[in-house]
Amino acid sequence: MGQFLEVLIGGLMSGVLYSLVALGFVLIFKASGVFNFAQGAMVLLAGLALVRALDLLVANGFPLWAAIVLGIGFSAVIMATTAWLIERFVIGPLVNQDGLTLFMSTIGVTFVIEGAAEMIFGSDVYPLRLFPTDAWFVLEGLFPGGILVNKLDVWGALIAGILVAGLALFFQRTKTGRALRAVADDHLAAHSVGIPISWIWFVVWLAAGLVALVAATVWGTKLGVQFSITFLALKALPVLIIGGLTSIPGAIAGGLIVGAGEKIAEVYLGPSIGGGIEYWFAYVLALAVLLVRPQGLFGERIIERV
Amino acid sequence: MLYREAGQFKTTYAEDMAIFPISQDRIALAVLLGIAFIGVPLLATFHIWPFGSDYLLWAILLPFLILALAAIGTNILVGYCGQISLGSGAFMAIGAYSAYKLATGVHIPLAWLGFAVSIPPLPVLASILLGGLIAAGVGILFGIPSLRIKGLYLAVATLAAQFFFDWAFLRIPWFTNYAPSGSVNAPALDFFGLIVQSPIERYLLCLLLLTLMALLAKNLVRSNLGRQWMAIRDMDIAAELIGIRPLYAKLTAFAVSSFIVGVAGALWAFVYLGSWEPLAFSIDRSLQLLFMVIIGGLGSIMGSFVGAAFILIVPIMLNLIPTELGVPLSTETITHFEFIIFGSLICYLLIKEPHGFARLISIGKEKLRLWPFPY
Amino acid sequence: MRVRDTNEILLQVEGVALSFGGVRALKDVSFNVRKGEIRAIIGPNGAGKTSMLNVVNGFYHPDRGTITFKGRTRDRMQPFEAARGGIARTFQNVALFKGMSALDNIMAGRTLKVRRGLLWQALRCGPALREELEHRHRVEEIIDFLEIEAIRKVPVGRLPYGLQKRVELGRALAMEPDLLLLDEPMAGMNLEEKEDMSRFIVDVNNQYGTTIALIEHDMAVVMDLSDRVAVLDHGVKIADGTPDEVKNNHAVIEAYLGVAH
Amino acid sequence: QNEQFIPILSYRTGPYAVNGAPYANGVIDYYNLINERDGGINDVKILIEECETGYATDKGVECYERLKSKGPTGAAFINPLSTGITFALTEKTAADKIPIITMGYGRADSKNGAVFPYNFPMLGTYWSAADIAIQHVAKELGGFDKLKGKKISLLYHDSPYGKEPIPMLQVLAQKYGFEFTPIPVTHPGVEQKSQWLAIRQNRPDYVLVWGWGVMNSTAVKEAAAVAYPREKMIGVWWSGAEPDVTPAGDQAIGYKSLMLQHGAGRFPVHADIEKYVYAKGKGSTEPGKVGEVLYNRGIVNAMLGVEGIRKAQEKFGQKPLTGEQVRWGLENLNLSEARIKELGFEGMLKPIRISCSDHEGTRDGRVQQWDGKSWKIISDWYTADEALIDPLVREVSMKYAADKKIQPRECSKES
Amino acid sequence: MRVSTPKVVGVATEAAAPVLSVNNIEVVYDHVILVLKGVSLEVPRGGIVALLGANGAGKTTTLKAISNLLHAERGEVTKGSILFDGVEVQSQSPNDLVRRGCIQVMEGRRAFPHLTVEENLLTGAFTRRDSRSAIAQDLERVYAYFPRLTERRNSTAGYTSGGEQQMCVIGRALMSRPKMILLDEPSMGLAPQIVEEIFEIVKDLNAKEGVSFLLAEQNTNMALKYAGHGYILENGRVVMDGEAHALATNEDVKEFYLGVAGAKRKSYRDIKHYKRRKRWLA
Ligand SMILES: Nc1ncnc2c1ncn2[C@@H]1O[C@H](COP(=O)(O)OP(=O)(O)OP(=O)(O)O)[C@@H](O)[C@H]1O
Ligand SMILES: Nc1ncnc2c1ncn2[C@@H]1O[C@H](COP(=O)(O)OP(=O)(O)OP(=O)(O)O)[C@@H](O)[C@H]1O
Ligand SMILES: [Mg+2]
Ligand SMILES: [Mg+2]
Repeated sequence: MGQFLEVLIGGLMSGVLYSLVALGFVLIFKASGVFNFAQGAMVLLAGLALVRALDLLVANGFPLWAAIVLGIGFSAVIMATTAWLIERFVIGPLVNQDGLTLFMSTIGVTFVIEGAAEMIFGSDVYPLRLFPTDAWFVLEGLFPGGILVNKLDVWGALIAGILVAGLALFFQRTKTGRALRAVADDHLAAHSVGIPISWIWFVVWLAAGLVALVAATVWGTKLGVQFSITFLALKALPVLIIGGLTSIPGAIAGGLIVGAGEKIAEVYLGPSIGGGIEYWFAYVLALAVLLVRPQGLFGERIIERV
Repeated sequence: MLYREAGQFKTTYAEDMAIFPISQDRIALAVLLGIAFIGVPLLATFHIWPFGSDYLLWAILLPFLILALAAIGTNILVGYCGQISLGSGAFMAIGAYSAYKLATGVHIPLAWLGFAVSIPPLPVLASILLGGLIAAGVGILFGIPSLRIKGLYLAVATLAAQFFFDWAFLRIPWFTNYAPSGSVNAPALDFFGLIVQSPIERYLLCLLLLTLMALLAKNLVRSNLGRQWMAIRDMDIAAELIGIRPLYAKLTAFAVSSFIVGVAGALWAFVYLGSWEPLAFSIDRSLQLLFMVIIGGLGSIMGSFVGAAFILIVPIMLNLIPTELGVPLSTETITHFEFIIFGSLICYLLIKEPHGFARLISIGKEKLRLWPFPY
Repeated sequence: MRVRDTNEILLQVEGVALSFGGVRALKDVSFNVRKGEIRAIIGPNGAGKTSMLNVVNGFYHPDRGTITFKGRTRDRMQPFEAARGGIARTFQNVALFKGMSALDNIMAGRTLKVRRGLLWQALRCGPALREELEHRHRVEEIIDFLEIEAIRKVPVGRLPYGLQKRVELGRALAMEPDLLLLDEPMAGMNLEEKEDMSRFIVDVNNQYGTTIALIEHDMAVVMDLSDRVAVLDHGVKIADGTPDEVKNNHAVIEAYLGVAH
Repeated sequence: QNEQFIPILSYRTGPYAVNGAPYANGVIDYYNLINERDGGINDVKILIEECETGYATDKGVECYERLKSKGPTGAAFINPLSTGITFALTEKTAADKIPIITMGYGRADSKNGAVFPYNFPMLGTYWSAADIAIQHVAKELGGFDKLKGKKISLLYHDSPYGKEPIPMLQVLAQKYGFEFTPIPVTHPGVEQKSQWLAIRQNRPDYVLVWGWGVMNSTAVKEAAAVAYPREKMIGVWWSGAEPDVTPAGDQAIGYKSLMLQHGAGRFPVHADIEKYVYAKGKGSTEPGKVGEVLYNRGIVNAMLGVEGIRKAQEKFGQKPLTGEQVRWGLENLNLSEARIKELGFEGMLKPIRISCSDHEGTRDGRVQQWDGKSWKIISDWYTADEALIDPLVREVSMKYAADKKIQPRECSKES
Repeated sequence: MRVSTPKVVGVATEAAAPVLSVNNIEVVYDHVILVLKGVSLEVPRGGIVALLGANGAGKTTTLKAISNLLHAERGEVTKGSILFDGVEVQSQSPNDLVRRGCIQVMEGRRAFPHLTVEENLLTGAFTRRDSRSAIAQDLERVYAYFPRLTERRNSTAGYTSGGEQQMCVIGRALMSRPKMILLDEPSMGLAPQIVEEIFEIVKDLNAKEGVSFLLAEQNTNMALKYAGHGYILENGRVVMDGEAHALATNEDVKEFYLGVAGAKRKSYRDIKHYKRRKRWLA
């Protein structure tokens, strides 16, 4: 029982950490219909920019808090520049193309970001420590050894929760949110009613970039900032489609389901069939969910009419 | 002037329906085939430039042929039938491992039934083709969700196949004949007593299979089944309302595609790598194939070739050029540049022509026709 | 020649109701189509005309009611089963296969008539080739009939709207249907093209004896072409009869026509 | 030209760059040292070219094809630093007659030179590593008999690399009666939470770590998070370098790993490298990183290759040699204590003697421990148990020979 | 027959500069397909101009060129210029144009399928900076024009009927309070009553608020009834233009576009097979 709870809680929490990455995907998809494969690379870029700036500032005698503020500012500027470049040179010219082409172009962008980020900021492992990484052992009275809860996971979950609430409000309640959804539906028609697509896309990519920055602070603390962070994109995908590509709360729900599901599967099912099953388990889970609801749990209905 | 159809009248529908109705195209193809089947082996045998070493054959042409085959398979599914798949790598793996099992003998101990299924080792060619068939079977299985799941959702769902088979071939020792490391070795390439060994022989083997399969694929996409696939791709509801059964159309696309991809996988393992592990068919391979298909042109067999060439060769060129020119850059920087340039190039191409090289070529042809007038 | 006056009923729709969530698109609609006639369905926007066609060819499944086609009653039919039974249709929003040429689009319409399987098609020789040529012949006849020879190799995405509608009609004809459902075939056409289209519809009806059900908002066309007209409003059939009867029906004038035409 | 060409397959980008780069730096610096200090190997200059593989097998094969016939005599030998590429190249190198040196990695069965004439898994295979690790565990527990009933888990990178030790550990588990659990971690290894939760429940007495790249530091961090004592973790020699522990900060204190004979630190050869290479501005990394674990492994690896060529020159003459000739040199390599001292590697290595039937050369190792700032050697030399390993090597390699229809050489008849 | 030089348009309003003038534009799709071969036209301030022509004549293309939407469809204006309200359209982004008061109703019922009908209408007001209440007021006005939309205001637009979608996109354009509306086939798929309603709206807005219209329309009858001026496009060229009632009484136009050759309208059932396409170009 104790172990089950522990695995469950650990799974839920780490699932939410994936939601942080998935959120960036959702933002961009919701606003432009672009399935942004580069989100993982953007987390890497944001993380590298942040950690390198921090190192430099601390080495130059800035107090830690000032370094953090400046570092985050610097990395936000980098993400803004990236957003602008992407809109200007890649996604902008591809307006009104079909989803697959746009998807492929973001893989192109992934290459560019990976190459550029490592070239500019280096390809080592850079430790980042913004959040505590040790653990609490709760309910020790009830279970022998208590139940382990990682502080970092709790932080991550908190941040993800706040982000989701904010973004969901933004999308549902504001005029810009409505315009974003219109753009995702039909680029050309959005043009024709006067929605400034370039500006909107810049804003969304920037938002996705900032979400990537937030994800980078958490994941950077967890793994150290390094190339492997880009693999998070692949872990975030099942989270994303379980929740539904267009749903911000769905990203969290998907994270919870994937996290809990795969951890429980790995711990209880894994040993009997060889272990290491969590990678595909998340995807099979996603497949199963899609078979029941082809648009994910919270996604917009796929419109089929003649 | 050079590219005119004027004067080439077609008097029967059969003529009109030939693969290359225009004679200039036919000549170009004949020249190409001549070079591929006769020119290259000749040059390579006598080590004439650019075949001074095996490099061109081994490291460029061989993988190009095999990946072009895989790209054709992928194109059938993605380009013709519109079912985006990120699992092509897995189907290559299925082809490779099935062929491996068949070529080394299959033994399935059904202990609880009290007997075992045993198949003696099959000849290599039979193993490769049967490997393709098994891939086709699995393809059908994984195609079933496509009846409900569409578009990018399907793309992500196909990753389930990718990761599942990555895992299965790594973790289930039966597939690797209990090799301790999980890495397996291809059997000797024995074709009816002829042992294919040298790069030239390997090249010819792949070329032959590729030409054959490309022809069959081209025939399929030109006939009714191909039209069914394209109809499903362009508008599945309307397709259904004119009598196309989505079940049949989609599953045949999955089957044919997986078959070709599976054969390509078996060739990749047997002929190119010789010894491999599941990582050779990872998600990167799937993405690479998808790239080839999209850059080459969705729904174009010829585009698959061009796409394969582009995706395979450009990174190598980008990597080679600085060293050849003697630019004093560290390999690290070169690789980063390679990434940046390759990524930019992909974006640039997609912007220039979202429908890939195939469309560029057809626009080029149209321009040639109108030449010297711009439109 | 036309077999218009037989009283044989080809399609019988009986008490069909259809709703989507709160929206009741069809409420207990019954009507029939006689063999060989041109049957028009008219009504204001959102009356449920398209939904009616969708029910007939199995794209929507009615909540209640039955559909009897050629004497067989079905309640849950898949669209391709309808197609196999001999129902073809065109769409309100052109639903062509955008990436394919006009010729391929029409050839696709012959899917149900293709006999040779995958392997033969891959080899494309002997009987498979012969069969393909045969279909090509039939399709060329249709192309000829619709006067679209010049555009057969053009990808349909590039065609202007009116020609797309014509190709769509060609695709439906290629199925050699018994019942042809046309959803606003003349929307977005100018007079000349409407005349062409009318001629095709009348000719199909005359030459092949194809039964036609037609939705159209141009009253002149409807009144001239159809044998009988059914009028829907808010999912209810409010009138049914010959063009003249309908034209003078008060409910119809009220709901749809406005001033009498 | 009087030049001997040596290709370098490296990875300085991608998920494993952190570990690939220092290694390649060591290799390059040592070749430069030979050129700068000695003017080459007996005046035959070393010509190198680097090719980036990104740890990907197909890129590795492409690199190999590109470089194998460069230089006046083609590649002297190849060293891919990737088990996957090693597997893919094994057959090709044998056909091309180019030795493949896989120092401390690669396929364990290739130790048998009779079947694998061109493979040289020098200094230690994973089977040796597994045995040494268990020996150390036994020593900490106070004797082999104490192993009985203990629980030992293997946390491994789910790839041929990580799976290599499993058969050996199974043999050992049977022999000593401990309970052995393999726990796979999927590439690249950033997600290990469930594995560590399982470990927390199961409480194994020791956890062996067979990781690479980010997997190592993640393992250490997760261990800290579930409060598993780092002292009870023993990494293989690829899980015991600086990048594996520094990201974990203080959480890594106490973590142990095997050493491929050498560890971190500076030895006489480093002084030469500083003097002849770095002083001239030709160094390939920051001087501060000279002497790190993987850097040192790079120079050891380069040294073995160079000595192999030197040995071959004794027989074939002081000129550029072909891969086949170098193979002979490698197979007859015999580095005595004195020679090692002469080369400036005293204290890093034990004597090495390669032969036709034993391409491994030695099977010695030590254990080191991270104290938060540097690696400290905490054990004596262990030698892996040949009696245990050799039957397994023979069995597996003979199966390979049968599969590939290879006629094993008769080692007794080799000169 | 061919009226080639587009003189100053003869509408009796002030001689002020036209709100829109298109000068000899040429449009190429996909780098090779030449669609417009020199089209010139003018819309006077506060005028209603009809653009007539067969399928594929290039009406839609002309309108898209004006609102600068061609780019996204891989088309470009290779020659000529377009001036809206004194500014060169080519240098403006589509949303700038909307902000300046020129909005297009695209053909093909391009409503945003996942948004509700009401949300669709509200996106039309995106460029507006005035108060919420003004927007709400306009919303009510649109609902008053199209009562059918009121019933369906909370339905997902993708699931509404063809005609409802058409009303939705027209209403959406009205929401931006434009100076000029480019209407592409507004009457397509609408019931006769609604068609009349649309043209009444056009007249109303034109008279009361001085909105200018450029109408690409197949319903020639209606279009010429409400327009002040008309252009006839064939095969990418303007083949005829003139005042609406002059066009309506022209014998050729009467026969080919209005179907009233001679005295009586011919029944659609009795059409015989004859060809007469491209008669002005022969
Ligand atoms: N799949 C669906 N989901 C929800 N509502 C639907 C769906 N299909 C149709 N409706 C609704 O049913 C009603 C009837 O629609 P239908 O398309 O049949 O109208 P119609 O008579 O064809 O109108 P039009 O002349 O405008 O095309 C409409 O109000 C429409 O919004
Ligand atoms: N995206 C495109 N690519 C290629 N050709 C195109 C494209 N769009 C339109 N065309 C071609 O341009 C010509 C003019 O088309 P346009 O849509 O402007 O005609 P239209 O007058 O609006 O016709 P309709 O009354 O059918 O709407 C047509 O011949 C069409 O084939
Ligand atoms: Mg309708
Ligand atoms: Mg138009």
